[in-house]
Amino acid sequence: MASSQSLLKTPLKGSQLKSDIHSEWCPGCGDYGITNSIQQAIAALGLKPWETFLVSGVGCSGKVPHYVHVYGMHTLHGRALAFAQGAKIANPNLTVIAAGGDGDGYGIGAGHFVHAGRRNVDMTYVVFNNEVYGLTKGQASPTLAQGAQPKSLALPNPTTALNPIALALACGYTFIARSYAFDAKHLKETLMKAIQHKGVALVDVLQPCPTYNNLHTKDYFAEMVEVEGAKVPRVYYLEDDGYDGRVKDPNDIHEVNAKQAACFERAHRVEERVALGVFYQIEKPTFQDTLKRNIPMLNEFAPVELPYYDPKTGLATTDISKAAADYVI
Amino acid sequence: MASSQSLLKTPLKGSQLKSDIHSEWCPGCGDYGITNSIQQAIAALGLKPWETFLVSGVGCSGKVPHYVHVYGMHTLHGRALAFAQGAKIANPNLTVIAAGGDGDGYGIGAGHFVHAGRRNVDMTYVVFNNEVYGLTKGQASPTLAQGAQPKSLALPNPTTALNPIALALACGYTFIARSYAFDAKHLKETLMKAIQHKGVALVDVLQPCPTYNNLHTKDYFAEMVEVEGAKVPRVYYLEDDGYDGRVKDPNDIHEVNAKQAACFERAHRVEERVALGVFYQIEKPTFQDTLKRNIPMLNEFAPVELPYYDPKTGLATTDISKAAADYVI
Amino acid sequence: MNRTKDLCWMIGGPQGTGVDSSATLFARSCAAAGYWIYGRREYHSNIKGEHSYFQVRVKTEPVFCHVDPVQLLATFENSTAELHAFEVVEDGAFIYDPKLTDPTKLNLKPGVLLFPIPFDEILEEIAQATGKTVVSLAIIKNTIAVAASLALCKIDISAIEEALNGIFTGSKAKLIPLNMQAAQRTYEIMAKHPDLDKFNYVMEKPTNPPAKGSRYILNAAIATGLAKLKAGCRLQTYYSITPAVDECIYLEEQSEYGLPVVQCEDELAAINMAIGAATTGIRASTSTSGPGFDLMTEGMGWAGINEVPVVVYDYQRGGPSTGLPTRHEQTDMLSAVFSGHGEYPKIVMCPGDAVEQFYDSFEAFNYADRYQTTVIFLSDKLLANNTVCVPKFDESKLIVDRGELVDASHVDENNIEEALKKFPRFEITESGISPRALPGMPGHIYWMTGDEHCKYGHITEDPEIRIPMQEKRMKKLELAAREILPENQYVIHNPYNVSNPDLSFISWGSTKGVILETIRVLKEQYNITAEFFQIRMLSPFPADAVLKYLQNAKRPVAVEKSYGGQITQLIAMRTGFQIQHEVLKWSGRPISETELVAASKEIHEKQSRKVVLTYGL
Amino acid sequence: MNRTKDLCWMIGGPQGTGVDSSATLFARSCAAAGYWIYGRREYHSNIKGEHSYFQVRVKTEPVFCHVDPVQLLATFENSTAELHAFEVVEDGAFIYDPKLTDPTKLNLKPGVLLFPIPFDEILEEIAQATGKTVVSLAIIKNTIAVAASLALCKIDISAIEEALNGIFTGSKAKLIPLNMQAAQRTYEIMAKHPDLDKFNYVMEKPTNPPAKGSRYILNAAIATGLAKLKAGCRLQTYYSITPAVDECIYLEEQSEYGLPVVQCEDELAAINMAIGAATTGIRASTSTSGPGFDLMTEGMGWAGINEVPVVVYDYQRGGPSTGLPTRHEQTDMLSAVFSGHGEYPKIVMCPGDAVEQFYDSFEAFNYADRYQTTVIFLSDKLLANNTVCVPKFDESKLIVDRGELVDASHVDENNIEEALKKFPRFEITESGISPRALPGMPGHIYWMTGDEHCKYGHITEDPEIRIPMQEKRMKKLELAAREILPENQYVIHNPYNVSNPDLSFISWGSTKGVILETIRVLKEQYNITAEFFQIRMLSPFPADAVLKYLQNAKRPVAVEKSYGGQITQLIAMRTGFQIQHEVLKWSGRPISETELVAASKEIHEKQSRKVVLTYGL
Ligand SMILES: Cc1ncc(C[n+]2csc(CCOP(=O)(O)OP(=O)(O)O)c2C)c(N)n1
Ligand SMILES: Cc1ncc(C[n+]2csc(CCOP(=O)(O)OP(=O)(O)O)c2C)c(N)n1
Ligand code: SF4
Ligand code: SF4
Ligand SMILES: [Mg+2]
Ligand SMILES: [Mg+2]
Repeated sequence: MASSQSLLKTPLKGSQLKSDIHSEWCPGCGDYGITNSIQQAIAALGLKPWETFLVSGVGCSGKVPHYVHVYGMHTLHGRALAFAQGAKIANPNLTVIAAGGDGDGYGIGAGHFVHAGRRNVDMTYVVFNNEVYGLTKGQASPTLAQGAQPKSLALPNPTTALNPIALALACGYTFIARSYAFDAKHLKETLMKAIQHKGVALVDVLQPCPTYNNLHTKDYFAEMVEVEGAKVPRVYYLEDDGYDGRVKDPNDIHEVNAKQAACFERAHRVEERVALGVFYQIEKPTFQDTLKRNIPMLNEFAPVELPYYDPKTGLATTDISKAAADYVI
Repeated sequence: MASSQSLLKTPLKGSQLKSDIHSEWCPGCGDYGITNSIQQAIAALGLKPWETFLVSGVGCSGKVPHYVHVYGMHTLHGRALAFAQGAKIANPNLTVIAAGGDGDGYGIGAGHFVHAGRRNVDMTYVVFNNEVYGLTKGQASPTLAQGAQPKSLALPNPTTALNPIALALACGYTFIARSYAFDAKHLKETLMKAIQHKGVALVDVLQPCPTYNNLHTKDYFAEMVEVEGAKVPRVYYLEDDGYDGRVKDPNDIHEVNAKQAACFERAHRVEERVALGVFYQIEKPTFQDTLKRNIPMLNEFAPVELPYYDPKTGLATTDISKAAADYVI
Repeated sequence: MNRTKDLCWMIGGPQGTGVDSSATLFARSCAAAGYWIYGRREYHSNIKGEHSYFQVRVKTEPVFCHVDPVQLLATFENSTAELHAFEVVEDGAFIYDPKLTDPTKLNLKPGVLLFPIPFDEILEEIAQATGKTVVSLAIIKNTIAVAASLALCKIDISAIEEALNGIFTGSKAKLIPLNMQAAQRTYEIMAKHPDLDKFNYVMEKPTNPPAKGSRYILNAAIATGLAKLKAGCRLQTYYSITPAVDECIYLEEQSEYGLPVVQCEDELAAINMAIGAATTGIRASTSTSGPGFDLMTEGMGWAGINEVPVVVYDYQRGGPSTGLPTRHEQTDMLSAVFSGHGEYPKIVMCPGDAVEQFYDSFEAFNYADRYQTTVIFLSDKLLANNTVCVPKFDESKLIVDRGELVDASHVDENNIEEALKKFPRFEITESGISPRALPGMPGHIYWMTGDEHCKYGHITEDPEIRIPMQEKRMKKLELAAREILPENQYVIHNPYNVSNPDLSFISWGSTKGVILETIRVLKEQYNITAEFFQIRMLSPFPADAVLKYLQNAKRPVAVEKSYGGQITQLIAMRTGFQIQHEVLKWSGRPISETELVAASKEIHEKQSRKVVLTYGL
Repeated sequence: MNRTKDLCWMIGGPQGTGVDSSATLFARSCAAAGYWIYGRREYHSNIKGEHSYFQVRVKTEPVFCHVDPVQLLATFENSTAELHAFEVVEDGAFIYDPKLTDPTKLNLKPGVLLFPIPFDEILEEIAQATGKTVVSLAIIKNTIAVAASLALCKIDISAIEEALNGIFTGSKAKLIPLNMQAAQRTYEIMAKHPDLDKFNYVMEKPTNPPAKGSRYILNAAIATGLAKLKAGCRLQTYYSITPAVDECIYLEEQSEYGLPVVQCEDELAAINMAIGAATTGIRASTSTSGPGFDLMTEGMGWAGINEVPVVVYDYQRGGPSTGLPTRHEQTDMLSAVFSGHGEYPKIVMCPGDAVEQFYDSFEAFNYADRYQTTVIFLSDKLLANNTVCVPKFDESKLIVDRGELVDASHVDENNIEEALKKFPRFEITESGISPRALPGMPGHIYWMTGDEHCKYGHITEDPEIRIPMQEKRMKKLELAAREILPENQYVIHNPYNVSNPDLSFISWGSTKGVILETIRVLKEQYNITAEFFQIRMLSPFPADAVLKYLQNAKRPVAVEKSYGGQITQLIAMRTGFQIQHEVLKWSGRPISETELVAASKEIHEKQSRKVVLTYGL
């Protein structure tokens, strides 16, 4: 989120950010919960809807911008991050939130996912993780476990599951969190943190797909499980466990290493329970910062602001003689 | 490497695996070293050249198949893994070795890189890591450090470097090693281990590019560095450090977690020195194994072997009546 | 009560409520009763809730397209009633749930017969009888709506039973009695309905009812799957996309055939994995739709320059971009014919219906092997989703042609010098075809590269090699044009054997059905004669035949599901002939017989330059 | 000693040994002496070691293409001597290192004058004088070869000094004395050479030497960079690829202009990042070549349906696939015009030279903004790599047109109801153009989607919206055809103002230079008259003008760097006119004046249907 950004004096209510068209998702779909939390988070932060840009890929989840009353862009399958980064680089005054499915982001979009981490553009990426390709009728998404066979699969899934948290960590994401579609409060707060984070923030949201994913349902997440003899809720919060993934001093290489190691361990922990929360956070130069270092003029003007013609005459005003100097004879 | 594969009774010499055309690389390029080691490793393992398939992407490094006297396929930029997996799935009797640049594999090929890990097709992937895009004249590759500016860059590199070892670990690679282009013995042995490994094996090879990368040169790697007051060679071997990344019991979740954590730590260790060796290795079902479980007929025939027509008459012999049964009225 | 040879039945409802199953049950029941059917499926890019509908046209003889007027509309909820009531013809019938729908509030024509069905009562009866809850039985409403329809059409209830037996096999067989109970009750209720005998569209008895088990009811996605199994396809890669995914899932389900179906991370992987597999000598294929096809163009070019056989399916849908992902259009054609930068020979096939798609798919692998290049197979949403009823395929003449494959069995592996020999894989030959060896063969080592190459496959930039190498590759298209049977390149349909007909339709792909039916109607009802030049291959393009045909035609009319009339453009490009009449439609809905008949009349009577069709929800 | 107005000089050597710098020095020296030059660069897809060469044509008047016969071949190693000796004309000259090259072993024509140069001696002298090692001075051999050439041509050594001053600026200026020393020594040696005055190709004095500082020497990659800066491009994305990368690196170097140049992970990111940026209102562009262009086709379709202005450069090179990555071809044309599945309006521009590429690039951003769609800019390797010498660009008439952009400054942010208002971004309008608001503007919230959409940008599958929405978009092409100045769509070049000329060339893109020069030679030397219809825009296509022109032309001749004659195909498609004469070349080397003159004569004299050119290493 741009630090320069001005906020609304009177924040809106989440309900004011519902768009006026009906949602097309199946009854009970986790996408409703996520959409609601996105609206809540934007409202709670006081973001101006017209300076907020929600950018999605293609899938059931890809429809999300249409249901939120901010500028919305429903892009191509797998390409949300590319579009979103372009928009943010061009106009850093916008709060850019990318969103989309797990197939979209971790499947066809994996290449962009990897490199968006390296770039650290200041924006948020919300992944709707339902373990299936919803809109194409339930094929395995990259987060489905090997051997798993939700009812929509003809054969057990032959490939191992991707671990989004571990992948994001390896790729340099500076904020990495997991939340759950129907934990409205946690999701809203996590999204707020992600949006406020300066840098690229991943929020992997566990999302029940009642239509195709009969393995990890709303009931599954609501279940009590036995841990060391005691019945505890399946879903728990990292912080309740005393876990703190936030790096305090980004220059302290020991702290960074330790926090990364802890994140890695948590990401891979094999347990009956499901941990929600911020796995890792660090403050590092954003792409905007490094761009400004390389191109000093960007300290004064964002690309969208840099003038290049006379508004009255239309005459192009850039003096290219310096750029042409080497070619003059 | 296919366990079914028959080997040469009299192994060849590496020099017999040189093709009869001249190499096009710059003098002093690390690619010569890697090519030589690939020839040595294939020869030493006794692989039959006509059952070995070297598959590359596009780049300086992408030319490597042309210099090795085995079946060779110089594919598209970023797509070597896709081609290679297809070839191996079709004909598991071939030893498939994919090879290519760091731009090729970790840049444009990042999506395939991620998913090849999940699939665990039995093959080897050798990445020529020179931190630049050689063939297009020295732009930053994904492994170049942030802020670094080799002589070919107009501006310092704005993005952070990808960590291939950590990335491979996050993606499920079952063999992960690093070697060095001019350490012929280590590289040859590492390649042999990788080829013998059952599953997808990454060998990230540090490769000097004397033409564009003036940061990490042959001299750089040959230098002595000071560690805790003592002068030691820059390059060292993990095993000399007592490190063993090989998982003995893949079902022992504690061992797996510990080995992964150790690998992760080593991958991220910030040091003056450069570690070579096997960072991680685990035996897991290959894609071939899971395919066979799902499609029993593949236990008898590889796809390339399964008959479907009468060689005399050409008549297609597959009885499709079972597949058509639901549609008959 | 009149009888008819031709009935259009429609059912609709929110997606996920069993509309498709209802239609299948209706269609198979009619087929069981000896009729022929054509089914048109319309749905949104949505999983549950949006409106979908299915039209089944029933005839006493084979039928290949839909019509607009609906004689019988069956509903079990209100939205379909509201949306489609206006389509029911004056003496048609309307089946509905009186609890949900008030027919007086609908845009129904005055004479439409009303058949209220007490859906809930029937469900409750069955619930009581079986001890199940009403809610769990909701899906049975479909069966009730179908049964009511069939009862009205005087089709014996045994047809439903036969259809259910065909649909619910294996563990699902236990659902049959429940459904039959519902059907039975519905038939009883309908029997008592006072208007039962007033319905004018009771089907005539089929004249020559086809033998049981002699036909298929399927769509082109399934037909393709069958063809790929038959042709010995040994790797199918895919990345899910509507409507191509149906074929892929079908193949995945046929796991006993030994065909690995690999779900890839994207279409780049799908095409290149297929090509990589094909280099080892197996037959490989991938199936996609427009957006995925765009992503495959680079890979296909590599297969082109490396002379690797690969068969790529593009199931066209409404474009551009994501467009209308579940709707019908024929607008990828020019982009397919010219796909990929640079020049390489590609074969582009375009079957006209599911039957052709079966035989052409089988041939596609032969062409790929014979001409060692990319074969693009253009199908579309209409073919993939609409069901036809056809005689079982004739498999007796399906001959595999693997092209010029080297036999290396003579090479002695133990003679290392011989075993290491290089092979001139890309030898310049007169025909353009170079014999092909495969990795794994001793004594035939070669290389491949996307760069221009010498005969061994090594990179070259030497003009003296480049010039003949490019020529050799491109010449394969000329060879293909000469060798491929003319009837596989184009077919002139002249069902009434008229000379110099009033109209000469020219088109390609899935318009075949509607054009053939239109020719019939024009002749039977308006005494307008027409012929149809069906283009079955877009590259190589049968230019000479097309030009000769058009030059002699009285009034050529291009028909296409597009805005731009792409076939008109391609014909002009290849022949210089500029067709002066076009029937176009870009609403995402297929062209109906009704529409094409009207458009044809208009062109015949008023010489209209361009008729734009728009009908259909 | 004769004098000439037209000299062809050539230098060659392994890549990485300074061939390009030599050529630049030679060219700039000639320019400093008041001549005009044209430079042709040939190199392998390789970094070091493979053979590269550079031809510089020098004239007393502006010159726009190369010729085949070489009058002066300068070498400093043996491979170039061996490869190119045969190209030197009978009374030409050959400069070489006698230590490395034995001229008697070469395929030199008998009369060629030999100029052995003691390269090593000169280097050693300089080494001694400066205290440097001979090895470190090896690169100076280039300067020696150039100086020898210039001395032979009787060009004053001051021209070299002036050129060096232009090349070695800033910290590199310290290299000048060293180079001048070498030049000086070489001039001295040459002065003593007995054959010095026998050379027949000493340049005539320039008639009207242009003012110093009044011209550029550059290629189209640089011209494009300048245009993008001028046009206010505010994001350039790229993924490195030859030859497009030159423009990108050039822009990266101009960091003081505030244009972010983002190196992306692949071309999918490059196109979609550019489009994403463009949605915010900035002008965005990306540059690539064939393989990358293939990968961008999906994204361009999204920009098309969402009416986002984006400018995409395809620098064509030898295809298909990786093909001949550093060689010249014009074969992406059809794939560009028809790129992307489905139908959307795209503008495809194709400048004929670097000057047009400057002005057209500037306009490309205007067209993108005005017609709110993808502009494809087809350039090629020839334009990007060959250098022209031209008057400085006239910047005084470069007017920015941002199209219909909404002004939201009146909206009161504090009136939340007003600020939250939706905006009908995709309103159906008569012209097809809908006013555009931008994210960030209060009171104008809208959506975008690759699906078909309603005026607010929400997904729709409703045919009643789809039909006019698709029509509205497609109609923008018609509007563009009407509004864009005819001279920006095509130019008829008739330099001698002849009526009914013997030959009517028709072509597009980088063949412009060679066609114009050929017209001159045909007239001057053979009294054959010719005209040239230059197509400058491929979509919308100036069909009426082309047809009218061709129908009235005596003998139309299509010229193209391709196997298939794509422009012939496109013209037939758009006009029905089938051109009967073609000059084609697919060797990866550009067409020379020599070749085109010969081909034209052949067509003129023998009515040849197709002349295939093959000259050039
Ligand atoms: C290039 C391309 N390939 C394939 C598709 C088809 N497609 C649409 S949605 C989708 C996957 C959806 O899965 P996911 O991203 O997990 O989203 P979900 O529907 O589960 O929310 C696919 C493959 C497409 N639109 N574009
Ligand atoms: C689709 C596509 N984009 C771009 C290119 C141009 N290209 C050729 S090689 C290369 C990068 C080479 O870098 P790397 O993979 O690291 O290999 P290296 O040359 O360093 O060995 C690129 C971008 C291409 N061939 N294809
Ligand atoms: S298919 Fe699954 S993800 Fe898609 S809308 Fe339905 S429940 Fe949600
Ligand atoms: S540019 Fe670098 S990587 Fe490429 S051949 Fe030369 S030294 Fe090797
Ligand atoms: Mg999903
Ligand atoms: Mg590299």
